Amino acid sequence: MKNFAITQEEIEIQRLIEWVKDPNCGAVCTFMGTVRELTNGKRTLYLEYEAYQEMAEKMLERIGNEVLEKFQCRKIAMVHRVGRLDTEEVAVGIAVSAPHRKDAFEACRYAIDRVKEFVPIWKKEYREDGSFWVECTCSESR
Amino acid sequence: MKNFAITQEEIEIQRLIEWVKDPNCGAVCTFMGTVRELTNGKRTLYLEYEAYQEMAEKMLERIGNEVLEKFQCRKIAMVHRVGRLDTEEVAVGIAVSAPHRKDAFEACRYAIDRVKEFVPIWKKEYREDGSFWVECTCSESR
Amino acid sequence: MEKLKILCFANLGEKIGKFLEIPVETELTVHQLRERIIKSYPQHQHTIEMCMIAVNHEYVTEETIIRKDDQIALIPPVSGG
Amino acid sequence: MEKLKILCFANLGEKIGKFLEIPVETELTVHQLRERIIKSYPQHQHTIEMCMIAVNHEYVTEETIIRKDDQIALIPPVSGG
Repeated sequence: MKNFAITQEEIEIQRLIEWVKDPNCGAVCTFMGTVRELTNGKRTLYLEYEAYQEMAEKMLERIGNEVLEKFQCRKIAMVHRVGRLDTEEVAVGIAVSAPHRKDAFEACRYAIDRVKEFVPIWKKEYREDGSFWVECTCSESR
Repeated sequence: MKNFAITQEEIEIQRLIEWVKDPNCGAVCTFMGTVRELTNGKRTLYLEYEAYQEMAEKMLERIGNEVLEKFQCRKIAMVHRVGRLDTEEVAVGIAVSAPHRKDAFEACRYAIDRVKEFVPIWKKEYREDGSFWVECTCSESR
Repeated sequence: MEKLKILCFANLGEKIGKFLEIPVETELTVHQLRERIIKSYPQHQHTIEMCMIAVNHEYVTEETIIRKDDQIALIPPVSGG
Repeated sequence: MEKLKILCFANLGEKIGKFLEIPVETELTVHQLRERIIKSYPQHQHTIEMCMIAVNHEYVTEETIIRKDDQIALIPPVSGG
């Protein structure tokens, strides 16, 4: 698995952490987007994620490079899963290392915001009463 | 291991993540403070951490409860290691789950700031040219 | 006569298929291509208008000229993460 | 005559030992205790003054009254994380 990847497999955050660990860093921040059971009081059974894989991987890498330029951080890894995901499963994992913690947090948060803004990935939500493609809610859905 | 603990053992962040995972959360943020090799151009060989264990565990728990009250988050786990740590090893691990990512990031960052501010733990730095107890640099040392 | 191949995703992919072929005679812009697709699927005009268009894995503007071997994709509002 | 047991940590623990016993005759405040410790270790006055004092695992003010079974600790500036 590359450190900017779309994958069908379970995301193991520890592997992302191993990628970004660096002797010149004192801080690692990670983010995991997980499948929430209840959204606005409605129960989600599971999600199906679809990606435009080649483009999505290129954009993850571009966001990664942008983050490394913009923040005082060293390394970043970003993986998004596709296919069927049950509640509590990890849909996206990001890990960032930085010499100082402030930069690690800011870089990680910026990275997930960018992912949700324009990486070509979509989720379809399955509920007891039917299914639908989720519209972009980039500002804050998770 | 409790979810607010001082430990001699390696910190496995995955265990903290398992503690905080929650079906009503869409976000998990973690922070790891790792031993940095270079600080202001000086090479660290290793660190020794000492804690006032009973008080430190109580204060971790208090910070955890404060975080849960202050932010829209669900669960938090905080573990600090003591004893000898080599470079790249994890000294402190924090994991926070929240329905939304903004709160997970803010809660996690607040938690580590508080830990560095007043949990009774100290580190002694060993360099080629000697060793010394590190003075508090709460504002931003990592 | 050439055919442009176009990838569709998510709700749009379900509605009109994941791979479209649009016959074209001359060079055209992204804007003109979008109009052509809407003409073929008028009942999905709104969905098509909501899409960004990517050419060779890059989001492009409406004025961009499409070349025959470009990989074109209609990108509905994303919802990853 | 009673003895208060006091825990010391980090640089202070190395300098004056991890467990002190300070004999006291009467009830005293944290401030008075700190003065007593400084009197016993005048060469470490600055280090002792830098410490917070915890009683039963809580940071306390200088006016707090110490009771005989309290667990007292001198807490140098912390550097965890």
